[in-house]
Amino acid sequence: MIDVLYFAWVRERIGLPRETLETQAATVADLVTELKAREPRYEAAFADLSALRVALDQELSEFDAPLKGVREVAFFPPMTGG
Amino acid sequence: MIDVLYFAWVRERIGLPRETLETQAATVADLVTELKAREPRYEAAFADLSALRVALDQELSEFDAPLKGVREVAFFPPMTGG
Amino acid sequence: MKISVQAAPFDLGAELSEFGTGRADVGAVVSFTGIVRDDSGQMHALELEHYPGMTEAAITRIAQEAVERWDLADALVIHRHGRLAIGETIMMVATAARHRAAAFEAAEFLMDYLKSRAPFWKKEHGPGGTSWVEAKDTDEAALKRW
Amino acid sequence: MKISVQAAPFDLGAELSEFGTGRADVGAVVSFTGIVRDDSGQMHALELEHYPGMTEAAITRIAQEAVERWDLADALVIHRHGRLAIGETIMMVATAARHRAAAFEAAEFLMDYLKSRAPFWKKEHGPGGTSWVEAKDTDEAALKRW
Repeated sequence: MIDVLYFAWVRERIGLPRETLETQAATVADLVTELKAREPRYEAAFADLSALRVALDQELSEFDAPLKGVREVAFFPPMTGG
Repeated sequence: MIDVLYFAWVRERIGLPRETLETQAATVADLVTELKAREPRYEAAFADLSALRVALDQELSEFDAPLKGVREVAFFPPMTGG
Repeated sequence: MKISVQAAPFDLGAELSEFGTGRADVGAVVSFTGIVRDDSGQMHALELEHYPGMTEAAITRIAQEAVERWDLADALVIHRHGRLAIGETIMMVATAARHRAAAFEAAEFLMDYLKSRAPFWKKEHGPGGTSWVEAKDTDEAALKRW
Repeated sequence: MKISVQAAPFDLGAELSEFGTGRADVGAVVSFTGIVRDDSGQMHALELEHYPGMTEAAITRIAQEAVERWDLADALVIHRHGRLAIGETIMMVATAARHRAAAFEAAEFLMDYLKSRAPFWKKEHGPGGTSWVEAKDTDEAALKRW
């Protein structure tokens, strides 16, 4: 089981802030492929990965990173703080 | 007649903060030559011109600048504010 | 070192009044304050979303890196989230160091990292609805100098 | 624009509380505060001599140049003179601009110029008497970047 969090327009497009999933995905990219296959709103949210960032257990990571041992995955657009 | 002001260690070496002089000096350098000839304390204060700065009517200037029309000359070491 | 992620306003003067004081080795304090700007003349408010938990951790890591790299006597970061009106203070950083160059550099480093590496997202509320602020290439480029 | 040369202490928080506020085009405020440091561990006090009249004129000119060059919404310089204890605030500058890069650059420019072009001279009071602080080559070199 893995917690998946969405922020900013990713959250708005998917329509929920977080969900808990059962997945066999080996990498973040594999998880994205699974999610896109679920529904058009996921397909829309993940259409352009270059416009997205990912954090694994609250640390910025990459889409080819392995998911083994990870409890929390977050997807969001580039940050605009400060 | 010209007002001559001294600051920091220039003031301390010469022993006074300001004086009013009658001078025919054409440039700042000429005025310095006149002053050095007056007394050893002036000679000591003006021994190394590279360690001094000059302002004419409260604007930073150069030692070869003309004195014509100038009412106030100030001599001091490099500034150390801020 | 003080790190705070909060919805409430903060008092810049109060935060700075004691910052970096009481030490004989601090000669320079630099502060930066970010304020809600309205370039279009039509914005109603700015909304800041963040990632609770990760935000504090990311900012703490960035601030610790600044303290070590510039040998800071102290560092302070306050960043707000939620809905803010035009002219309201979004965030502040402060750095205390022996010399001015270190205090300035560390504050700029903190700002560059907060802009692009702390998990905040800005949304503008205007007459035509809302829109997410897009990340600027210049902000990403600013990181390269460190 | 506020320029003040004064013997009295100032309240950093009070000075900054209204600075740059009330305008929709200000997104960034940077402040710098200079504090009396004691590197030797033996200093009793710092004394600042200045050139009344020229000081205000020189600082005003420097600040106006910064306002024009970085299109600042506002600039503030306060510089004290007289005898100051360790830990006391010597001076401050503040800049308000649309973007952070301009606010930071203008504040650093002001500091570099105040260090070497405003007529102040520092004298340290220690156990062995007094000595004038010498100008640093690095301060003169810092001017070259502008």
